[in-house]
Amino acid sequence: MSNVATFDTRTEAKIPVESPLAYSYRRSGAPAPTAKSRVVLRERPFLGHLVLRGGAIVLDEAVREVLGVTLPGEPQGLVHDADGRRSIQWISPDEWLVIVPGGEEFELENRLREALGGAHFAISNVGGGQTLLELEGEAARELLMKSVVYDVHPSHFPVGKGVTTVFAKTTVILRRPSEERWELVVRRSFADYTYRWLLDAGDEYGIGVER
Amino acid sequence: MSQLNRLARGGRIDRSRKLSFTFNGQRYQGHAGDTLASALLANGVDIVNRSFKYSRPRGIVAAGAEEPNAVVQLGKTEAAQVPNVRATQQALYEGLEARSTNGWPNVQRDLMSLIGKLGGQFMPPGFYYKTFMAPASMWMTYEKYIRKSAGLGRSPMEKDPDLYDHLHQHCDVLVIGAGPAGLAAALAAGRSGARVILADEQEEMGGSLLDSRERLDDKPADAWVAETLEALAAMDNVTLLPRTTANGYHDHHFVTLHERRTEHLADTAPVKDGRRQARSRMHRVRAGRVVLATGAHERPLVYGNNDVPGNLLAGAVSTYIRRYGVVPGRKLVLSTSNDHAYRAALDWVEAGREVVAIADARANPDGELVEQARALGIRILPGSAVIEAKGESRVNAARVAKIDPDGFRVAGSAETLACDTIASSGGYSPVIHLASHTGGRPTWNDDILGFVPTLVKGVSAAGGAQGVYATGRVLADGVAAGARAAEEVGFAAAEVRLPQVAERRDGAAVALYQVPHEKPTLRAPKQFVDLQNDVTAAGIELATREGFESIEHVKRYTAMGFGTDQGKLGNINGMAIAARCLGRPIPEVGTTVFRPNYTPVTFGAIVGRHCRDLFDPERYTAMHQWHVEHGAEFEDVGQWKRPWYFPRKVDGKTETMHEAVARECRAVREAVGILDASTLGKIDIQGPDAREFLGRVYTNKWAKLAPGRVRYGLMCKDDGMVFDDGTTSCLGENHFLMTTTTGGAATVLEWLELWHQTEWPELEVYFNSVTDHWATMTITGPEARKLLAEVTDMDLDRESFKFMDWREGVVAGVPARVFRISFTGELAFEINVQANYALHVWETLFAHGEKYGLTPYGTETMHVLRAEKGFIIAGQDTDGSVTPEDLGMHWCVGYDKPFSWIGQRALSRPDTKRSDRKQLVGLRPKDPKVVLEEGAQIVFDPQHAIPMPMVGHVTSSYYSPTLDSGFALAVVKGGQQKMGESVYLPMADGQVHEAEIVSPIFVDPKGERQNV
Amino acid sequence: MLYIHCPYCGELREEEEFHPKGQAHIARPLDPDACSDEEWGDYLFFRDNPRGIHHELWVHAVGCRKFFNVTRHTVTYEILETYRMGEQPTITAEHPEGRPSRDAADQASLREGVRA
Amino acid sequence: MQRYSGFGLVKHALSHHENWQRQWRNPTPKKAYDVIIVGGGGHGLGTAYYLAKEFGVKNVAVIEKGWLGGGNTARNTTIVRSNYLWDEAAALYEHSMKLWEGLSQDLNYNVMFSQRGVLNLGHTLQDMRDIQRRVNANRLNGIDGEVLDAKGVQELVPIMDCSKNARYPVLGASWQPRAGVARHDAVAWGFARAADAHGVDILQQTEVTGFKIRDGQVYGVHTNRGDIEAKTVGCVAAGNSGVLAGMAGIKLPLESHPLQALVSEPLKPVLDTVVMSNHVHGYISQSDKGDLVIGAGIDGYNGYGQRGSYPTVEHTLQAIVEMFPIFSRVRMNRQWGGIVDTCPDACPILSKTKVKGLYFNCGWGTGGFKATPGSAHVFAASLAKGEMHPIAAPFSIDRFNTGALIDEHGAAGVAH
Repeated sequence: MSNVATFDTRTEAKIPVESPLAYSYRRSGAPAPTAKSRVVLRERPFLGHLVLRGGAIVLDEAVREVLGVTLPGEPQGLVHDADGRRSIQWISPDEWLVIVPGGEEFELENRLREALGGAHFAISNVGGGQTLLELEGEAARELLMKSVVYDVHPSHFPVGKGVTTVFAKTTVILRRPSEERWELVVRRSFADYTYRWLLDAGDEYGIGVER
Repeated sequence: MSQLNRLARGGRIDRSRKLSFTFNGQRYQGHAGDTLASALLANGVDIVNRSFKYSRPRGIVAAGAEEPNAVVQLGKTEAAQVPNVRATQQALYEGLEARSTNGWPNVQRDLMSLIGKLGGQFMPPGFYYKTFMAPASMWMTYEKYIRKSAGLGRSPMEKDPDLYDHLHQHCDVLVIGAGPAGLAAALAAGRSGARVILADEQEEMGGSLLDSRERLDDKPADAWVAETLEALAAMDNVTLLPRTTANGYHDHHFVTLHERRTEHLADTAPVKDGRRQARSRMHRVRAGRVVLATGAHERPLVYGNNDVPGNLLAGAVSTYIRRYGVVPGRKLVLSTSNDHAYRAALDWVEAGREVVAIADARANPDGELVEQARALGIRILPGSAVIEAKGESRVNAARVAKIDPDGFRVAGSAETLACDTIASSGGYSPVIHLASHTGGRPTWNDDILGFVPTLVKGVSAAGGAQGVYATGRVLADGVAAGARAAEEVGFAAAEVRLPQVAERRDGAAVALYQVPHEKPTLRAPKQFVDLQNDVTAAGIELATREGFESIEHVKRYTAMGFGTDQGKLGNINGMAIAARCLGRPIPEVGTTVFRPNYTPVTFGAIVGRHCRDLFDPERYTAMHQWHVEHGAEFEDVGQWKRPWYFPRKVDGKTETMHEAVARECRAVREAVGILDASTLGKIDIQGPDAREFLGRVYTNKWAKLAPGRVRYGLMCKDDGMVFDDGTTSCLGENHFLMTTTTGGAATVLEWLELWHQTEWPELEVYFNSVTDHWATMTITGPEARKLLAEVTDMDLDRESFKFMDWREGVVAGVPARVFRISFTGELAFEINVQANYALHVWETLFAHGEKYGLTPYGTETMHVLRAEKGFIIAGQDTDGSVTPEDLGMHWCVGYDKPFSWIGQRALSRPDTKRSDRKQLVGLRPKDPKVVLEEGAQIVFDPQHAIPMPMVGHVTSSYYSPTLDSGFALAVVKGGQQKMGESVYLPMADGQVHEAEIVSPIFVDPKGERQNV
Repeated sequence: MLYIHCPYCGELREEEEFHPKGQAHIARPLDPDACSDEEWGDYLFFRDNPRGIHHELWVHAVGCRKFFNVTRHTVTYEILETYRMGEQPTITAEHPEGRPSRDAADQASLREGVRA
Repeated sequence: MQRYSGFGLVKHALSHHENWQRQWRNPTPKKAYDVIIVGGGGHGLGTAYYLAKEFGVKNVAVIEKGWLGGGNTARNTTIVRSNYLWDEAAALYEHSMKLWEGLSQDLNYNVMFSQRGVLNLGHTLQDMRDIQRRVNANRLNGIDGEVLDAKGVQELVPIMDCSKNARYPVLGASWQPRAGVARHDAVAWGFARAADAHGVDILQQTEVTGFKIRDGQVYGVHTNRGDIEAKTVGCVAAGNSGVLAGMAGIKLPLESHPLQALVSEPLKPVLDTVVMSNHVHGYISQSDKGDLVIGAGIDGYNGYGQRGSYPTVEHTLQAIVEMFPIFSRVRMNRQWGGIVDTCPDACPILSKTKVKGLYFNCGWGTGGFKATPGSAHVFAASLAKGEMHPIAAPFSIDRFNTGALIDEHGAAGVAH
C-alpha cells in the first residue's frame, strides 16, 4: 500500500474549474437544441475517472465489495450500478475504466487499494484528462457512423457494450449505457477536435448542445 | 432549338418538366430524367468533343460508365468547375452548363484537327520515345509544347465550396448492381433477415430491365422493378443506395461506395432546410459477403473510322430509345456478331425510323430476334460487317462487305450504304473490375467469349457479371447468390418467388473484334480500339511488331486503357487484336488487372470531412485560451499547438520574435518566467517491478532512487541510438511518474508496453498515460521561489526541498505535485495540477507574479535557455544516429547494471566504438554577432574543393542575451577531443564562418543557479 | 483493408485500430553481451520476408493496446489465424493446413520477442 | 539497331510504319554467359547495358520471370532527385542524376527526363532545420539546391495553399532545380533496346528457381527453362530479392512492403514542379498527359500483393487537398501498388555476399527509380571488376553488423 503514492487531486475549496470543452464553447459556440434537433450533445464534466489494472480474478471481489457491481470479465462489457451513476467498463484483459460521480474517486481508490491489499494491481486517476460526452436523439447513431469505424448497429452494439475505437482522426471510448443514449469518453487535449467534428458532422441533423 | 430526335412517346423521362441547359454556350432543352448525353442526342448534337491525340471530332458512343468521348467540363462558376464529367452519367438539371474539354477555337471547327490529320501518321504509338532527342538541351522546350495539348478538363482555380462526408457501414450482404440479378439477390438476402446494402450507380435502379423488351409475369419489366424496389424499401434490414458506385473492392470485403447525393441537382450542393448538405458521401463498407451483380458491357466492333460521330453501341441505341425517348439518328446500319444487338434495330423501327440493313457476321443468323427483324422486312446481310464508316463530322454512309473472320480478310466487294448511324455489337464483357481489385486474375470463357471473374472466398457473381445473360436465368442466379451469401453468414434462406419470363431462343454468337478491311491494318483507315486515348488497331499491331508482346507492354506502349474510362470499351478488343498479331490465343496474352476506381471519384469525396479545420486534430492544453488571449504565436509540435513566443505590443509595435525571445530569456535569467509544459508525456508506472523495468529501458541506474526524488533518464533503442529522454520521479517505492518528450509520448508508452508484453511479462508493473490528467506549469528564474511562496504554504526551503526533489502540497488552493527540476539552469518549480484547475492556478500565479516580473515564455525561449545549458532536445540534437556517448552523456550510462539494458550491447559494435564519431559539442562563432544557421555543415578545411569533407553540422543555434553572442550546439567528428580548435561553416551566400569548439555548457557550468 | 480478429477483444476489428510491428517471435537474446556483432546485427535487422505465410506482431493500438500475433499470407493478404502472446502458430509454411496437434514441448520452450 | 530520330519517324510514316524493327530480340537462352543479371527491371537492364557498353562484358543475360520493366519500374511516381543528406547516398544519387542528364541521347530513346524541379516542403521548425542541414550538405557535395521560404514556394507554385491558416502551414522548402520526372516505362525499354543492341540476351518469362553453388562459388542458376551457367550473378530483383537470397542461403535485412500511388484524370497543366511533403505526407506532380501523379505512403505490413490498404490512399489525398484545396473537385482515376524492398536504414544494399560471384543490388525502398542509371552503372562496374565500385562500397550488407548504417530517415526529427 504505502509503496504507492495516492493523491487526491481534487479540492473541496471553491476553485473555478474548466471542463475540457470550456475553450471550445468560447471558440465554436454551442448551438442550443431546437425542436428540429435530431441529435443532442451534452458534456458530463468533472466525473471521477479511474483506470483499474490487474487480473480479473484479483480485481473482481474487491470491485464487488467496494463498488457493488460485478467486474465485467468479458470483452466490451459495461456494467452500471443500481442507480446508474457508477460504471465499470472492460478496456482490455487487465484494464477497466471506472466512472463515478465527481468527488467519489479518491475515496473509491483508497477503498479498492485497501480491499486489494498486497495483490499486483494499479489504479490511476485520470479524471482531469478525460471528459464524457453524451449523444442522444434519433440521428445519434448515424452521426456515430460518420465518425467511428466500429459497427454501431443495435444488433452489434447492444446496451451494455463499450469499445475503444477510432473516432475520425482520434480515439474514443464509446459506450451504450441505454437504448437512447451513447457516451463518448474523450481525452482532454482532443476534446475540442472531437467537439468541432461532432458539430460539423451533426449539422445535417440540426445538432444542439445542451449546457 | 427543338429536340429533333425526341420521340413523341415513350421513355422514362418526365415530359411535364422541361429543363434548360447549355452546351458550349448554346442553350438547349431536355426533360427531367434525361442524362446530359440523352439530352444532347435529343437535340441532335453530334460532336461533343475532340480526340486527345488526333483532334478528331467525337460523338456519344455509349449510355453509361463505358463512355469514352462525352467527357465534359461542368460548372457555372469558377469554384463549381468539375472536370471530365461523363455526360452519359450526369443527370440533367435546370441550368446545367457544360463545355467540351478539347477543341480550339471550338469543338466544331478545331484547328488542332489539321495537325491531327496531317501529323497523325507521324504519331504512331511511342513516337515521343523516338524523337525530340536532339539537341538534348531542347527537350524542355519541346515538352512545353507537348504539355500544351495535355489533359481533358481543367481544375477549378478556387476553393471547393462543397463538403463531403463518410459513413462507416457494416452489413452482412452487399449487393452491387440493381439490375435483375442484383434486385433478386437483395430480395433473397433481405428476406432472410440479413443486413443488406444494395448499391447501384445509375440514377434509377433496375439496370437492363429499364430498357428491356421482355415481359416479367406478363407485365413490362419495369413494373417488376417498381414492385421489387417497393418490397425492398419496406424491409428495415435493407439499405438502398441509388446513384452509388462501388469504386474499390479492397481486402477482406471492404468496399467503397461513392454516393452522389446532389450532383443530379446542381453543380454545387444546394442548401436543404437551411443546412449545407454533402455533395457526395463515401460509404466505407465492411461486408460479410458480397454479391457482384454488375452486369456486362457491350463491346463495339473495331472498323475503319469507327470513331466518327454517329457510331454507337447497339445497346446504347436501345437505351436511348426506350429509356429516354431519344432516337439518335434517322437511318441506321447495324453491325453485329450476336442476336441480342438486334434489339437496336427493332427499337429503331418502332421509333419510326429507317433501318437500312443489318450486317451480321454470322453465316446463318436464326434466333428469335432475327426472325422478328426479318418479319419487319429489315434487310439482313449474313456473313457481313461494316468495314468502314464514311463521313467527317457525322456518319453519312457505311461500307459493308462479306468478311471471313477466321482468315481475317474481306471476302467480297464492299457495298456503300447511305446512313447517319452505325450501331455495332461485338458481344458482351462481364464487368469484372471489382473482382480483380483484390488480385483475382479473370479467366477466359470461350462459351461467352469473355473474361469471367475469379472470385475469392466470400464473393459471388450473379447474372451478367459472370456471363449469364438470359433474363429468367439471371433472376434465378441472383436469388441463389443472395440466399447463399446470407446463409453463409448465418441467415436461413427464405422463399422468394421469381416472375415468369419467357425464355428467348438466341442463336450462337461469333467471335469478332477487329473487322478486316480491304487494306492491311497499317494502311487502312484508322480503326479505333480505345477512343479516348486514340489507340488504333494499327497501333497495337505496330507495338507487337516492335517486340511488345505482353498485354501490359502493349497497353503501356499504346496507352490503351489508361483513359478515364479505363478501357471498359476497348480493352478486350485490344487484347484480341494483340493476340491475333502474335498468333496466340487471348488467354495466353493475358488480361490486365483492373485497379480501383471503377469510375473516377472526386478527391473531395475520398477526403470527406478530413480537410480544412478538421484535417488533423489540434491538441490544446488547459491554458490554451489564456495563450490565445495573450497573443501567443504557436508552434506545431506533433499535433499540439504550443506557444512559441509571446510577442508584446510596445508603443503600438509588435515585437519581433527576436525581441520577444530576448526579453523572455532575460526575464528567466533575471526574474521569473513561466512555461506551459503540459504537453510533455506523462506515464504513471506502478508495481513491484517498476524499478527493475526502468533500469532495463533507461541507460542509467534506477535502483537507488528514493521516494521524493527525481532523475533524468535517457532511452535508447536496441541499436544503441538515443530516441527519447525525460525525468522520472519516484512517487513511492513501487510507483514512478515518467515524463517523455511531447512528440514521444505515445511512442514511449507503446515501447514500454511492447517490452513488457512481449519480453518480460513476468515483471509486475503497469503503465498508464496521465498526460492529459495533469497540467504542468514551470516557473523558473531567481524569483521563482518567492513567487511560489506567495501561493503555497509548502516548505520551499532549499535544504528541505532540494534540487531534483518533488513534493506534494497545495498551490493556489489546488492540490499539486511540485517538482524541483530545471530545464533552464535556473531555480525552477514544475507545478502539476489536475487539468481542470489549471487555468485558475496559472492566473493566480500571474496575479501574484507581476511584482516579480513574471513573464510567460514559449518553446523558442525554452530552446535558447536549455541550449545555453547544453541540454539536448531529442529529435533536434539527435537524429536516430546518436549514442549517449556521442552526446557526452557518459554520466547517464550505467555500464555495470546487472541487466543488459536496451541499447547497451549495440554500443560495443565496431562502428559505435569509433573515437571519430560525430559528437555533441558547443560552438562559439568567432564573430559574436553571428548566429550560425541551424543545419549548417561543418568542415575542418574551408579551402577544400567541392565535394568538401563534412565533419558535422549545427543542431541548435541561437542568440544568447545572457552571453550577448551567438552560440550553437553541434555534432563534430571527434569533437570532444578537439576543444578549442576552429571549425568552418561555408554558407550558401559565400561567407565562411569560423567557430571554436567549446563545451556545450555555456551558462553556469557548475550548475549553481538551479541549486539555490 | 484488413479485418483483424483481436484475440483479446474476441472480435473482428478494422485495420485502422491496429499497427503492424514486424515479424513475430523475434526474441531478444537472453545474454546480449555474449552475442557476436553478427548475431546482434541479425537480431536487430534481419527478418524473414516470405512470399506466402508470415507470422507478424501487431498491436491493437486503438483498442485494448495488446500485442498479439497474426499469421497472414503476404500475397493474398488472407489472415489464417491470430493468437496471443506466448502462443505458437498452428498454421505455418510447413503446415499450411494447420499442425496436427499443438506440441506441448514447444509451448513450454517458447519465448516471445520484439523488434528493436 | 535502327536509330531513332525525327527524320526516321517521317520516313517510317511514308512506309505506313511497316518497317519498324523489334526493339529487342526474344532469344533462346545460351548454356552459359559471363554474367547473369536476375531481374529485368530498370536497374537490371541498365546493369546489363553498362556491362556491355562500358565494361566490355558483352556475353550477358538478363533473366526476368515476367515481362521486362513490369515491376516497380512500371509502378512508381517517376520522381528523380539527388538531394540526399548523407554523403554516401548523395554520391550515389548524384552519380545517377548526371547519367539521367544524358540518358535519352546515350540510349537513343527519349526517356522524357524533365528537369522541372522538386520541392521538399517544410511545415515545422524541425522540418526547416532538417531542410537546411540537407541543402547545406548538398551544396558542399556539389549538388544543386536552395532553401526557399514560404513566399518563394508560393511564387513557384501559385496554386498551393501557402497561407498561415493551413493546419500545418508551409514554412519553406528545399528546391532542387535539376530534379524532375522521367517516363518510367521508357527507361526500361530504352535500356532493354540498347542492351540488346550490344548483344545482351533478355530472357523474359524465365524464372530463376535456384542457384548453382559449389565450394562457396556461384556458377549458374536453375530456371524454368533449364540451367544457365555464369560465374558472376547479380540479383536486381527489388521486392523479390529476399526470396532469391533465400535460395542461396543468404538472409537479407529486407522487408517487402506495399507502396501505393494514384493518378487523377488528365487535366490541363496547372502544376509544373514536383511537390513533396513528408510532414502532411503526400507528393504530387503532373505528367505530360495531364494526370496528377500522386504518391501515397508505405503500408506497415509486408505484402507482395501489389496493393495496400485504403486508408493510406485517403490520408494521401487528405494531404494533397490540404496543400492544394483547389483539387478537391478533381477526380482520382486509378490507384495501384508496387512492392518495395525496404532496408532498416532506408538505404539500398549493393553488395557482395558470402557466396563468391553472387552479388545483390536491392533494398531501394521508395528511392529505386531515381537511382536507376547510377545504380546500374556502379553495379555493372562492380560485377565487371569483381570489386565493389567506390560509390557502391558503403552500401555493403556488413553495415548491419558493424553498425555503420547510413540512416537516411534518421534525419526526420522527433518533437521536443
